Amino acid sequence: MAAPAKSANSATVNHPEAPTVPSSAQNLTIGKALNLGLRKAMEDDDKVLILGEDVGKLGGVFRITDGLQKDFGEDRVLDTPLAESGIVGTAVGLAVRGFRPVCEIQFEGFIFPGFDQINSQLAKLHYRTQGEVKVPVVIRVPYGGGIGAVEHHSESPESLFAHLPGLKVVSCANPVDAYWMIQQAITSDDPILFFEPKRLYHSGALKAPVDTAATPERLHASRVVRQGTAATLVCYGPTVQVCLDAATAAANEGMELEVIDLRSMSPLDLAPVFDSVRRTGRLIAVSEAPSESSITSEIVARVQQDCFYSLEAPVLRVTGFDTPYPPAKLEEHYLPDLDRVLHAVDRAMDW
Amino acid sequence: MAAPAKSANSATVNHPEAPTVPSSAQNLTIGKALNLGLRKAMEDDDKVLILGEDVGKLGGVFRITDGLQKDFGEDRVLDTPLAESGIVGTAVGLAVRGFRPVCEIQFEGFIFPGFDQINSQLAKLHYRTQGEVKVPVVIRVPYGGGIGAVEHHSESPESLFAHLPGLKVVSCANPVDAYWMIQQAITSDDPILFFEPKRLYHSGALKAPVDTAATPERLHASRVVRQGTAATLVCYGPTVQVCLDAATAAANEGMELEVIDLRSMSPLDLAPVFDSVRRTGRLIAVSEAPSESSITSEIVARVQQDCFYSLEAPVLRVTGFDTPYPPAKLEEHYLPDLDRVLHAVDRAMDW
Amino acid sequence: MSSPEQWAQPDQGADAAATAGQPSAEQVIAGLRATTEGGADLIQLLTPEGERVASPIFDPYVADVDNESLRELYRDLVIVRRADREANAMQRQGQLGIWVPLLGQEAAQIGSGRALRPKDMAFPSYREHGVGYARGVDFKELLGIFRCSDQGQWDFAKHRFHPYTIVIGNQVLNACGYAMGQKFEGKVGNQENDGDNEATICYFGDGATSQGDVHEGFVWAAVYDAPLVFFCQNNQWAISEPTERQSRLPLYQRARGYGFPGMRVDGNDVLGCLAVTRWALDACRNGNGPVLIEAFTYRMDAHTTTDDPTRYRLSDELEAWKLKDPIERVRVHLTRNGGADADFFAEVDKAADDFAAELRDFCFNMPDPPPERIFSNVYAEPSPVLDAQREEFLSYLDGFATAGGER
Amino acid sequence: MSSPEQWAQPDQGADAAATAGQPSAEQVIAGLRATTEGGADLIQLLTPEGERVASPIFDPYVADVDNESLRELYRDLVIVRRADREANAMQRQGQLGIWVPLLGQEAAQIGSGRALRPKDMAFPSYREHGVGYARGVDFKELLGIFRCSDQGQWDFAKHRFHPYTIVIGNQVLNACGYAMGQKFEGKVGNQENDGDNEATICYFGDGATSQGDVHEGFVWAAVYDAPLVFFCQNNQWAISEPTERQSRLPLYQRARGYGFPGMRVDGNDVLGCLAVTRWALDACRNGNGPVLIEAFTYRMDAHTTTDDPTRYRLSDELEAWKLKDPIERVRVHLTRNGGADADFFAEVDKAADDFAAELRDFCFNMPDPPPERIFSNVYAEPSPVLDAQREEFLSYLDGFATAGGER
Ligand SMILES: Cc1ncc(C[n+]2csc(CCOP(=O)(O)OP(=O)(O)O)c2C)c(N)n1
Ligand SMILES: Cc1ncc(C[n+]2csc(CCOP(=O)(O)OP(=O)(O)O)c2C)c(N)n1
Ligand SMILES: [Mg+2]
Ligand SMILES: [Mg+2]
Repeated sequence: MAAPAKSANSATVNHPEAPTVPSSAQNLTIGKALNLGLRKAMEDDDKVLILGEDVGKLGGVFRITDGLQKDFGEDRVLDTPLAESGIVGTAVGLAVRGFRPVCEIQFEGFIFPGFDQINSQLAKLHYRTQGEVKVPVVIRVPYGGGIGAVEHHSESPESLFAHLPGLKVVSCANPVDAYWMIQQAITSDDPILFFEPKRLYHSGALKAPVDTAATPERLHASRVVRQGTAATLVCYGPTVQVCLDAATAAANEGMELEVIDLRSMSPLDLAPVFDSVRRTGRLIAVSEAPSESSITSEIVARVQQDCFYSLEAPVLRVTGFDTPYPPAKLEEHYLPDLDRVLHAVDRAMDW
Repeated sequence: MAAPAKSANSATVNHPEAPTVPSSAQNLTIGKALNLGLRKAMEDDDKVLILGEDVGKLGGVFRITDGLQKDFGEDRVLDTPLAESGIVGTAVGLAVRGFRPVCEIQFEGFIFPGFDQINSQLAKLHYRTQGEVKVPVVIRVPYGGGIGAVEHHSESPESLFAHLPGLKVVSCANPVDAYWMIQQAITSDDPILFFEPKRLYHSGALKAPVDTAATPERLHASRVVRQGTAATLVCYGPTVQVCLDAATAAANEGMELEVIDLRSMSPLDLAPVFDSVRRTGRLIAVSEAPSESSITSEIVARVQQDCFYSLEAPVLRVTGFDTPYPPAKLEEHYLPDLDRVLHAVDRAMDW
Repeated sequence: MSSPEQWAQPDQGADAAATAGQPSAEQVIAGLRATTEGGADLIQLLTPEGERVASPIFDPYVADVDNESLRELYRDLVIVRRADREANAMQRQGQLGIWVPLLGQEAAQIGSGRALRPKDMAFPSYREHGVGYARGVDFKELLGIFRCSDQGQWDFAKHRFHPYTIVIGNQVLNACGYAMGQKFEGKVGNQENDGDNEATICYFGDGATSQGDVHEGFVWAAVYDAPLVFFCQNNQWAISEPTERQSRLPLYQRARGYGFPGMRVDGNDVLGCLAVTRWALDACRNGNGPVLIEAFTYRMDAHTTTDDPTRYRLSDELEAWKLKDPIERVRVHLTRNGGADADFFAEVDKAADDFAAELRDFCFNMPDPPPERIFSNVYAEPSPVLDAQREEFLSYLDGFATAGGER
Repeated sequence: MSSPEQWAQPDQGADAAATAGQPSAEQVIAGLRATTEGGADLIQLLTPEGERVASPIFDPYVADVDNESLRELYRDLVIVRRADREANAMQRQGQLGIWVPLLGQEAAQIGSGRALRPKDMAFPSYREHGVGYARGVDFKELLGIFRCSDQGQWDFAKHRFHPYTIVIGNQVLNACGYAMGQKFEGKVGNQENDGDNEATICYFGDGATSQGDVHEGFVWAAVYDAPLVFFCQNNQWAISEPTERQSRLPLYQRARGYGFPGMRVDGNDVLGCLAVTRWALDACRNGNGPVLIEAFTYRMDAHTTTDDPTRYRLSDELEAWKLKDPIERVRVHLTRNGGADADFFAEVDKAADDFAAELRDFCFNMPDPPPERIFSNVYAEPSPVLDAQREEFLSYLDGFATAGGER
């Protein structure tokens, strides 16, 4: 099933059956769903604060916090000094005081000045104090590539945080999850790194009805987003759509791929993946991040152990290369796409 | 072969046959070998500088730089302000100017304020400039536990750096490697994170003759440190000794374990591991670091792919738990020891 | 004598370079690096000889300190020192993994700690055992950290005394966030009801001033008018590095560049520290924060029990500072003014001995934590992955027990 | 008028709070937050109206600037602006992924850039196209970054112009290390041979002053007497945030706390920027570094081409700043003094148009980098793991080619 010619593009988006839309549902992009989710969280609990660079009048460079400062005031939506350690470090202190700070990091490449506070305080304070001190801080991080940007604006550093005990790491891949997961992250008493697939923020193709009266999925649960039998694709954030596209293409050639959206990268909810692999015997893990010592490595390590006798081929990975993110003119090569995913499926099938 | 009672201790150190010691050889601890290696590097190239907290008169809190400021002066051994971003950031600038800075981070837990400079400049400047700018910086990091210390003094964060493209990551586990690897790291044109197993610094049991006239092993090569047939243990830094001890204990019960010291954690030199696994069919990866999204995950991911048909059991891991490093009174449980390694071997044998 | 007004137009650290358009390299080095002399700006209410110095500005802040209060301060100082020495000794005896002595810094810690009201919050570094004591934390509760059996176990909310922070500078931003929270909650600047006002104090060392986090704390606190007192104990050394490795100027002058008050107080003068800290906390509670206080003091012992100061400093220096001992001057003052007699001093010594004995007894009997503690409270909400790890490890351990192994 | 001497005893940003022991909250806010007015301390040699103001201190530093030199500075300003506008337009036309305009900051960049000697080193942020031009970098070489086809491709060592740095503040520490290196190599303070001396200049914005790295750069440079000029272009905005989100005080006063000179110059005055930067570089080469210069200027365009300033600032502000345009005042001055005639101005405009046309032509024909470039120069020495990845990917790509796919 090797695709000798690259597919023209990813327009063949696979949408799950549109549910009957109840009156409480709105048709939203991921960006707008996040905005509404944040608004809802702020309405529900006046201890919820937003901190970040340009989150006020500007509404953030991606407009995810649009209108919030206007409605909730400057004491709840803070345009902070330009210092990420300051953003995380003061958020920790605010949390100790009883607030629920939601930090925005402008682009994932700028989270690193805050890494020390994340590692040394945010992740460990609860453990250090044996649960006496809670730090319910959410750090929102727009991440991933494909937006034609300059350096530091397209990376996928989530694996670093998955390696740090004490943190939880999640990512949403559609508007419904965006709306609910951000609220669940805010109400969670754990510090959560919330990775947002930035190139999908304003994707009209992904617009979906969000039923604000529905009961959401658990935050740290993975989900089968397409059922299949031949092989399993596991992915999260921006690569979910890539995998769904690949599955559609494969289906056109008569091969049904199962696609699992991890949603939570730490802790991993791999039970559905194990189930799936026991049926399909083949797994491909797909992520934009470099593969070395990463979340995809971890998935492989756990699947080969739990599904040792089920695997008919080694678990393969389709990821960003182990290089810095290249100049964006080259990102189409760097980023996993439908063709590379299908190529890996072929390799797994032929093993 | 399950060990029902915990072995008394690790005193049964397995030493490779002592070679005939040439006249240029001195019997050294790891700490002293590093000190001599640094001295040699500074003598060989007057562009080599040492930067760090307390590295001057005090000789570093572990005395690894003992005597160097006295002999090379304050312009070559710098007691810096207390700021790790400053240490790494100025080292990058010094390297641009043509120096070869060797930074000392006092304890691995304090590398995080320097994480941004490591990620954003140190790791990427060479790539960014397509090789025009070289940044031959070495960052020495005492790491690992078992020294009965307070928080932030016993961690193993090396996986974070293995995940960052552009950096190389190595660790020495004996005096001979200590002496040579530090010099090789300094002469390398790449930025290198040099992890030093701090609890072994002054271990008399590990003292070994260092032949300063010998030809050293390549820096980024792993090495079989004990041959065996039943299963393979792969390890680095402080766990090498643990694995050698385990192999000795197993040998006493008639089971020969192969032990491979990775030496380089990025890039990984897995060819000897693949070879070994093809013979033994079983692999245990041992590290003090938490397992999630780590170097051991990566080892598993690559071995299960390259040795898919050779593995008779899944690759297992014996690592620190996915928790923050606990209070040191509990570290004997947290750290991989001989018993946990042998337990994993048993599981692999029984799979 | 300095005054709070001065922060607005502070003097130069040294006059040498002050008028030089282009100071020579020697001038720069000699003139600007007056980091280690107390200097003319040092605020002092009680001299090393035990003389009370009048201060129109700060006297009102210690007007309530009569002989009885002074005796209590003296008692605090002695007990804290005694406890510190006992802990140091217990480390030598293998009962503690490490100890971080406060010897010499008692006045800075008791003076500032006693300036706090119950509602105020304190963020320590790792050496503030005296502040913890002043906050009502049982000294015993501090030992677990150094015995490596826990990482701080007092009731943080009740005592308003945050966990110790070991990574240099981190706590400054955490404290700043907390203080911002006090302000957001309207606990600042209530003119009618001062009892409703709150402030935060944050402790750090001279070495810490170089860290980016401390700077960011200064920036944030200034921008948000946070009710935060930055309390820098300049004990002259960051392990083996003297203050001139961190700064050209006296550290209290750092505040100049941010636009808030910076003051240097004799850190060995408990009365001065009390007064200046009260002044600063008041400013914060009134909405005029932040304030930087540099308490000029000296680390009379090693950095920690694993440190060897003979490698980097001469014993002369210590001898000179012994003459400025923070306890001796209070004793002399009390004696000279008839504020206390020999019985009192004997009683305090006895109380300190009892305190130490109790500490010792406690320490020798501290239990080790159970293995499952490794897995506790990593998260506030469950992580099935970690739960599985715990179960697996505990049943592995059980294997030894069942098999009658040595555990 | 300010003078270099003043750094030693700088004025307060505002007098309101200067004498208040306990300023009220209003005073704090109103009085200390004079961050956005040029103020009395602004150094200016050429007014917005084109008047030359005498300065006993700085005049000697521009004594060589006759009408001819002034015409060259004018030419630089016009060409750089024209190139900036052209690049901005090309972004709109899809030729560049993004553009970071320097509009309004030409004088700060040309004035400081032309103050450098060939041996001096410059560390830019990401907006210093004018400085790059002054360092002899071909403007075309800057485009690849914004076209996203490379990450900076000029000859860094030859031009002594470091790669752009996007992570705010990082370059300040890198520059500091470089300057320390100059000092360690003996390139500072050579009294007999000034030609052997070197200095480094580092550019950053008003927003950057909040970052820990910038503080650490200040600390290190002060402690090591590094020959480093910190050149802060205060263009009033960090994207949507005004300077008062970063500081209570004017930014040049930050230097006070570290013990080195801080000066505010009119960043729209090319002569002032030239003079002050020369003064500062001289101080550094003589061994009296570091120095902080705040160039008070204005970002006349959006932060980048993806920004929408109408969301956060009023057009009035821009109109007011247009009256202080950095180019217009030079034109008026030259005209009024007979330093240039209409032909000259026409010729410069023509040259600028040609420059822009050439740029345009170049940009439209820039090739895309080849896929293997992804894997190039990750390391200086080989990584077999990465080599294998490259081989695998390239043969995968070859598969498409062989199969006659669309690539
Ligand atoms: C970020 C960081 N770097 C290094 C250390 C190691 N360290 C512990 S204490 C210390 C010196 C601190 O000096 P200072 O701030 O003056 O405080 P003091 O110990 O004198 O009270 C150092 C370097 C650390 N704890 N954190
Ligand atoms: C560490 C970091 N955080 C955030 C950003 C995103 N960002 C890019 S420019 C900018 C504002 C910079 O303002 P300023 O320092 O005043 O420089 P200017 O752009 O005005 O020249 C921000 C927040 C970044 N590049 N780096
Ligand atoms: Mg100190
Ligand atoms: Mg700006």
